[in-house]
Amino acid sequence: MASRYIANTPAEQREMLKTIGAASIEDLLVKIPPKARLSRPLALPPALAEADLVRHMRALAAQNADADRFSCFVGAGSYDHFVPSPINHLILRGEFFTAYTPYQPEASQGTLRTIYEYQTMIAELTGMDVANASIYDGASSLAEAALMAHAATDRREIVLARGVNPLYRQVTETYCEGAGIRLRDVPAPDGVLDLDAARKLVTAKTAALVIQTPNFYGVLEDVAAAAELAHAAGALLVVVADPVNLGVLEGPGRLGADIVVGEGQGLGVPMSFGGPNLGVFAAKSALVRRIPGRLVGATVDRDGARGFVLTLQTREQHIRRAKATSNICTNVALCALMATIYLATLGKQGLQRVGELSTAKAHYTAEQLTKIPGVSLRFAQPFFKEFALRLPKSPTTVVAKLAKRRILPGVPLKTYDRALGDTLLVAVTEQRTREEIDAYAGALAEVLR
Amino acid sequence: MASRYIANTPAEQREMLKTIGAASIEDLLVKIPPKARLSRPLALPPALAEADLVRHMRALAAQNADADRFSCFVGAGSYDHFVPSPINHLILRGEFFTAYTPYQPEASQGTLRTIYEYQTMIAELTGMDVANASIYDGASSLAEAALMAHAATDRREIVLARGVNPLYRQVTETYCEGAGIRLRDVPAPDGVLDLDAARKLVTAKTAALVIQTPNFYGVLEDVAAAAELAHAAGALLVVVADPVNLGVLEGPGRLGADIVVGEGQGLGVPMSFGGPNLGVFAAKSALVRRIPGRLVGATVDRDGARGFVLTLQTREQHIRRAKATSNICTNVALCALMATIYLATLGKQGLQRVGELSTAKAHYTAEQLTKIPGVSLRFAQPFFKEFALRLPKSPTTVVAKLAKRRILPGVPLKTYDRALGDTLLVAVTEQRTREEIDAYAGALAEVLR
Amino acid sequence: MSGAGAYDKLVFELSSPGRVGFSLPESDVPGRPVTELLPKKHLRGAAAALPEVSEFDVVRHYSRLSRMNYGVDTHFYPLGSCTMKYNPKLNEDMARLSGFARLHPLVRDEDAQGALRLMYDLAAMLAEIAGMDAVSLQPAAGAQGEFAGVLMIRAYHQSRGEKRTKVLIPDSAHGTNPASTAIAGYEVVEVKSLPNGEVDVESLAREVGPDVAAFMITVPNTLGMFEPRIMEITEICHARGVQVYMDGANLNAILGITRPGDLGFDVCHFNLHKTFTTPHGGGGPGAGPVGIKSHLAPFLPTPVIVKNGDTYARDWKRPQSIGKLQAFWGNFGMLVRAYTYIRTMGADGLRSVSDNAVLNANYILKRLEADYDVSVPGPCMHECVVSARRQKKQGVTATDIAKRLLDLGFYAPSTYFPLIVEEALMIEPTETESKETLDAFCDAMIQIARETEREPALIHEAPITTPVRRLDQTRAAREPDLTWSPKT
Amino acid sequence: MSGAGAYDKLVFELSSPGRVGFSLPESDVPGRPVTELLPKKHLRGAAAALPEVSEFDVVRHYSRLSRMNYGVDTHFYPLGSCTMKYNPKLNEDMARLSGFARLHPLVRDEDAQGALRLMYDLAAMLAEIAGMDAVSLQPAAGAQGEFAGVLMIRAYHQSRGEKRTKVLIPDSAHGTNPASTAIAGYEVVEVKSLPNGEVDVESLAREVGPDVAAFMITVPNTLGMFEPRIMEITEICHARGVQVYMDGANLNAILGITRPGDLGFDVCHFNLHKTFTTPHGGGGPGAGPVGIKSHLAPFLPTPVIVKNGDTYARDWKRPQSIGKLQAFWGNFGMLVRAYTYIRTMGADGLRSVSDNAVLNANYILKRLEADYDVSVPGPCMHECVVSARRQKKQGVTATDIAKRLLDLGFYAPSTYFPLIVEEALMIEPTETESKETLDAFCDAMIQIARETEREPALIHEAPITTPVRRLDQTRAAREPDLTWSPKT
Ligand SMILES: Cc1ncc(COP(=O)(O)O)c(C=O)c1O
Ligand SMILES: Cc1ncc(COP(=O)(O)O)c(C=O)c1O
Repeated sequence: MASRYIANTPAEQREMLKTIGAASIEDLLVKIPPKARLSRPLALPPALAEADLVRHMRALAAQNADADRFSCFVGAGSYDHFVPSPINHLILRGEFFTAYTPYQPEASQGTLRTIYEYQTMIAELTGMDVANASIYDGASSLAEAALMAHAATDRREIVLARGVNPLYRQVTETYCEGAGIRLRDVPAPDGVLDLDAARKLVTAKTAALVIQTPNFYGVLEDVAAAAELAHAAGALLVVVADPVNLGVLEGPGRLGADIVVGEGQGLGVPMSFGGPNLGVFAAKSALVRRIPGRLVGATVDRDGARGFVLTLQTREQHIRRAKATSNICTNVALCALMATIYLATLGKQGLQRVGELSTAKAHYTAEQLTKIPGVSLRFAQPFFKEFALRLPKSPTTVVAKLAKRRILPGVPLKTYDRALGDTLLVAVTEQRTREEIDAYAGALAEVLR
Repeated sequence: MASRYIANTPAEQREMLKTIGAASIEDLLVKIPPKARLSRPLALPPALAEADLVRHMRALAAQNADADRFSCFVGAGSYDHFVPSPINHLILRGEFFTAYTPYQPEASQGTLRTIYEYQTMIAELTGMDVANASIYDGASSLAEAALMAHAATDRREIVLARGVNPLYRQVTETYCEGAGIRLRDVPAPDGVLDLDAARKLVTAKTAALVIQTPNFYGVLEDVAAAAELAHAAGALLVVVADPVNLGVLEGPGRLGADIVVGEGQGLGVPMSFGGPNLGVFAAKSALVRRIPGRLVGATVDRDGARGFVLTLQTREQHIRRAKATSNICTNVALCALMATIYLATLGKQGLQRVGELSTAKAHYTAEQLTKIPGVSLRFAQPFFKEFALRLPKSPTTVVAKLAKRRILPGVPLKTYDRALGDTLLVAVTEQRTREEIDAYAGALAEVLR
Repeated sequence: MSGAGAYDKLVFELSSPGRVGFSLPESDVPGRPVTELLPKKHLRGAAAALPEVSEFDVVRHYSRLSRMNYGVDTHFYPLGSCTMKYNPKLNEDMARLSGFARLHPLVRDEDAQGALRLMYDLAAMLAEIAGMDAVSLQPAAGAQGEFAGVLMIRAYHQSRGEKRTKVLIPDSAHGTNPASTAIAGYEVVEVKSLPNGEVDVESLAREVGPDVAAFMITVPNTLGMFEPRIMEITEICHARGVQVYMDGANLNAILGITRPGDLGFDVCHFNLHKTFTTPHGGGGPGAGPVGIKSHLAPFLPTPVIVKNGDTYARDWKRPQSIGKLQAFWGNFGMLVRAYTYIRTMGADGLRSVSDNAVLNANYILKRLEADYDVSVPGPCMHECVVSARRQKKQGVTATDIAKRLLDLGFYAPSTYFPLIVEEALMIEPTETESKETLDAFCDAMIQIARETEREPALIHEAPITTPVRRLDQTRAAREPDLTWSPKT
Repeated sequence: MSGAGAYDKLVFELSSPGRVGFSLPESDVPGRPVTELLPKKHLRGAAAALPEVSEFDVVRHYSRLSRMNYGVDTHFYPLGSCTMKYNPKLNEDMARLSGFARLHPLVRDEDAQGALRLMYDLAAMLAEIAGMDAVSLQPAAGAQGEFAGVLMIRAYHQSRGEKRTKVLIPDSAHGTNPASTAIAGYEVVEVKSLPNGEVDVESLAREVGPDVAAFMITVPNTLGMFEPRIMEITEICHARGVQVYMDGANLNAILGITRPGDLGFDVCHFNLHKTFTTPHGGGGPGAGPVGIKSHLAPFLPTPVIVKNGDTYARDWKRPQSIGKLQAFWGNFGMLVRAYTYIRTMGADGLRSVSDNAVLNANYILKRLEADYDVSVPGPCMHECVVSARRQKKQGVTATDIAKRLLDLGFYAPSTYFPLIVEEALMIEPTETESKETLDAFCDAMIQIARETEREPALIHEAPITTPVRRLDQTRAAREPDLTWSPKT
């Protein structure tokens, strides 16, 4: 049976072979040594017809506890924020969807304009001068920031606050290994950066101090204080921030950050079991020629008309090769487009509302849950849309029990920090209704009884 | 709260009013007499935010026994045929989706070309010379055919075979009422047209004989015989045929039909609780100037380039008004586009396969079901993808019981014909798997035990 | 045009024997081939000459064809009488929920409670919006709504033993009004409008005699004007036993402001594809629900969706019904979209729709009045009609202006409708367009008025940026070429 | 361009204070405003200057912007090394099933069995396709796959107490190869290729010393040629304790024909956005799984998806792992698409992909060989590289040819890559394109070759049909304007 994804018919193949002057396709493969040839068909499951495959995929999908069927209070770096309907419709336009990186700018103005808009919006939200066209995800953005800080300062230590998402720390470690960069951790006994401890760790060897706000526990960090501390030691301040929160929270750039990175998934990108995500990367303009990844700039065409191009490409691997600022090539342009459309749709007022609603609901949830005997907030700190909850029973058991009621109550923190074996990290976005929150509180109370 | 579907802000409104020279929007409504004004807000349910509305709609949708969750063996004019994925993606392209009827052809060549393609495909399938751009649905197509036959022959009787879908008969009756056209029915005691009875009813008063093949009971009619009979009396032969079957079955035009109408929903249009559907309408070229609805024709532009336009518009209401061949204006262009893409995707081989698979599965189903004691085929006639089944228990009860097992076993025919109180009409498309069919047979056997 | 625009294929011209675009499973049931199952005489002699293309051929071909269209999503589309407003993407998502899109029409009421409830509630909301007592959602489009309405009027008169044979319709009416009425078996009498497009009430009063079944009128009328004496008109009609029908195509002007029912209308149809944001789709499908006053309820098309306690059902027992209009219950997919829209907007939102539709139309009217003849002085309602009478004298017609607009990046207004306005350009901006867009459009119109005097060639040559230039309509009609064949 | 193409807005330029495009519910919970819940110092001083536009503004703006792009769906896109094949629409439907798209990454294994099974099975299928022992799906793109692969090699040598500091990479390699290697902490040594693009095996044999950790090579190479002595090369390397890495960007050439693992490679990455039809999306996201031989398994990124009996789990207990590359498990949405594709094609289908990709490339090479210089005589594999050396002498560069192609309705081949071919035009047609399209493209290329001689102005002026003409790159780099501001 011919495949619907392959155009050539046997007759066309013959015709083409005739033009080429070959007797068969085999003849075209002569450069492959016979002993290198695979002598059997690939051992793959049989091809499925479209309808059968759809049935199979539906069955697989049905085995997952998705946020349509379950009440999702899980966060820790991926959030169930609302996605306005037009985003999906617009990104599916083939001209966006099936284009490559805009290397021929005249035939790629659509993509280039959206990236320029994206860069502008991210710079505005983060309070930075420039933003790049995207990095894979928040964690790899942080890793790139660490490498960039190292290159910019020629120092070999990165000091990380304990409030930085531990998964981000792991990725940063992976990336820093090769360059011989050492990571040092500042504890956060009270759920926020221990400034005194930080002051000791941030030295003349420190390339950057990294904090996250709201941090992994949902708690707001004092960015200005961290900036002062870092700058005093000649180090850069890298801030990890979720841009969806920046409708309400101050852009870290205005509080002294030199680099802001973060996970942009909340900006209209589906959670999709953790990827693709959207690595946000923004910096002060002094650092622009060290930025990893693509940048789009405005220019003019031959007739003086406004146009957009990829620019400052000498930073990049395809030109600078081993000396490039980063190895990134394919990024997550389409996720950046989703974020751009999201931010255009939500706009000035909407993004603020998302933040306000999430905060209000998170605080309401915390209130309801902490009414349950034995349940309390782990940290007495101001939090945003996420908070750490101390439970009187094993969080892992609680999660298992609530899953049966179609509630995903949060992330047990034991895996990330042994000291937090009794703690559950709970996230609440504007998507959760009071009904769901009350049901959660009710179910938790029962399960803990 | 401002609406996302309305552009003007209060400031813009003021600016515009200033230009207009009015103090308020109220000032623009002066021609409406005060006593005509509604003095209260409309009593409508409160507006819902996007996320809340989605939740509400999902809840409504979940209350329906759709063909994703239920095994659907229901037909009788709407069929669960497979819809290849690209159709939905392509029709959603805004340039197709949000365009009006192609009155400005230079800015509507996309739509015009697809209609021209559609006309060609439908003419080819039905074996006719021309096809129009669509009518609302199969039933209203038949009604239009009756009016057209009346106009073409100046005769006032339409003879309908009992095998014509009774719902189509009802619609035809509604349409014929005004013109004073009388409908006469030919019985089908054996599930097919009673040719002798037909011969008596088709007279010099008969504008057209109407048959359906496969008919309402799934049985194939002898089109050639009907054509001979009709033509002998100077009447037209109108054939109702489902175009999705015409990959396998002969185009009625080649067997003598003068007009072919039918429901094109099977060609890639979702069942959608019965609408929108796709009224197919094709005719011999002698009748072209009497055809209802829009026609697209090829022509050339000023530079001699090929182009397409709406043509022969003097048939239509916007020009001929009360004397138009039909009152139709808005038709179902987008469903015709779905059908066009469907037919292009399935192509010569694919449409044939759909017919072959449906027939094979229908016959297998009939075999399995009639193995159950007391269950038999109602008519001993060759059938295509649908068949009438005599049950030993009330079909209505059977349907209710099988619904509990997520099987929709067919349509009880009692409502349409009292004589068929024991009969269930079962349709089987290529979508039904052997597993589903066997489950149906098993469940039916149990329920009848 | 070369480059992206230079595409001149039909799908048949991409066909290559043996190429496939589909994927169907092998048969999983035992059995004989179709040639043995069915008598040969029923089988196709030769396989249908459908194209043989790959899935990608299909995707690229139709993607490219789409780019040869202007749509609301890409261009301002000020087509009067058509309410080319934004079609919310959310509506599409909702209509595609499998509980709606994959529901068979002939499942039992018990198995379609969600769908029936949606229909019941939508009918109730439309009734409230129009001030009518009941609404049938069955008509597939405005024209079928008209047909159904006129048939109900007819059945009503018949039920009272009255023989009325005529329906009065203003000369400014849309073509479907007389066409639908004629098909319903009535003689259509065209009523001459006053020069300002309004009904000549005095002359109407003379015409509504005992042989008149109904008076059918569009409100606001097709000049975009509210009929100031409308209540008087409906009263006069009623006094003579004449039913009054309102063509509701222009409902976008009056949501929450005034209601057909309150104006005295007995029947009124809705175009969900105009007022209620269901997409036009290049010509359809739409939906044309028809609302009526209670005296016409016995005649509603079957089935009627009813509510019994907490459950919803299709009621077929309506002995006086005019019957059915479509095989099933209406264009349900469109009903889902309209329902979604109304639930999005609520009462205040709908009122604001009309307020802004009226504001936008008046803004355009004002901005154009210096350069184009205005048939009736404003304020107008949701659309305005200007005339190219002045330009015509300089050799530039409404058609020419329309073509030039295409080059300037706009779709064209409706032209030559209503028939009573010479060189009519009927402009309906809708509430979803922004002031910037209206300004850009008015600038273009004014530019064309200037070009009429200074550079008429630009206009006569137009369009030049479209995939094809002006087309030979005469040839199309004289030598109809309605299907593709290999020789072409 | 005027008409449809004449659009020059950025979304900020559509903004109007107070206009909204969103719809969010009112809060349904009691509580204090955010200004009271949070200390003021954390709150924004001024609202972010995001655009204020309506939903329709958004839809029309981005619809219009999209029309300023060429994409595979609309244009032949023969970009070498990028495998711009058709991206099946079905993949998109599957990735959007809410069980996949709406699944949080941190649910328990028990709550993600379908997702984990899909990943496990996909990894197994990719391993079989490449002849590798295990595959990690975590890398987000090819470059990250390279990085992960090199890190595993590094960890492997370290685990054996070996200090190797260099990685050899041919000069024809893609830029990510040296870049990824450098970030992993290695010194990159560029290996000069033979004039025909092949590895100079003898010289390589001399270079692979005890300080070399790995040799990294693209197969087929970036000239589209299969490396005939590849097995010899991997043997030589292995004999010296050197790991061999295959850049699998060109896997589309060899599916079911030969397998990196069988050729002797220790590591190989996949670009699911090339070979396995996940869309390029204007630059990403993609997915770059990395396959390895078993000796490298201890070093795989965490977590590894494992199967225990009938259940699937994320295994974190990998003490020798190189760690994590992304916060979560990989670009799962892309994995769903690739899985859908592989299950659609099966073994025969994939083999046929490569057969036809190779056939198409050779057809183009043959048709162009008279008019363009061919760097290496055919047969080639899935792509071919021609040189505009000859045209350059007449003043027409590879860039010029690329621009002219845009005017003729085609996207351009990759230009100036590989670096070792002067005025390179790297053409990859893929198997999804039809002969008609290839012919049209070759005709255009030949036309340009003719124009070079007869009408070079046409080429130098190109493009003229695109939304903008040639852009000033120098100005963009000299005066970087990377964000919009109101004054611009
Ligand atoms: C005033 C008026 N009446 C009736 C109609 C007919 O409606 P439909 O096209 O939905 O049949 C139209 C449609 O353009 C119209 O503008
Ligand atoms: C040969 C080769 N290697 C590596 C890469 C990098 O892959 P990615 O863009 O997925 O990071 C590419 C991408 O273009 C390539 O062509």
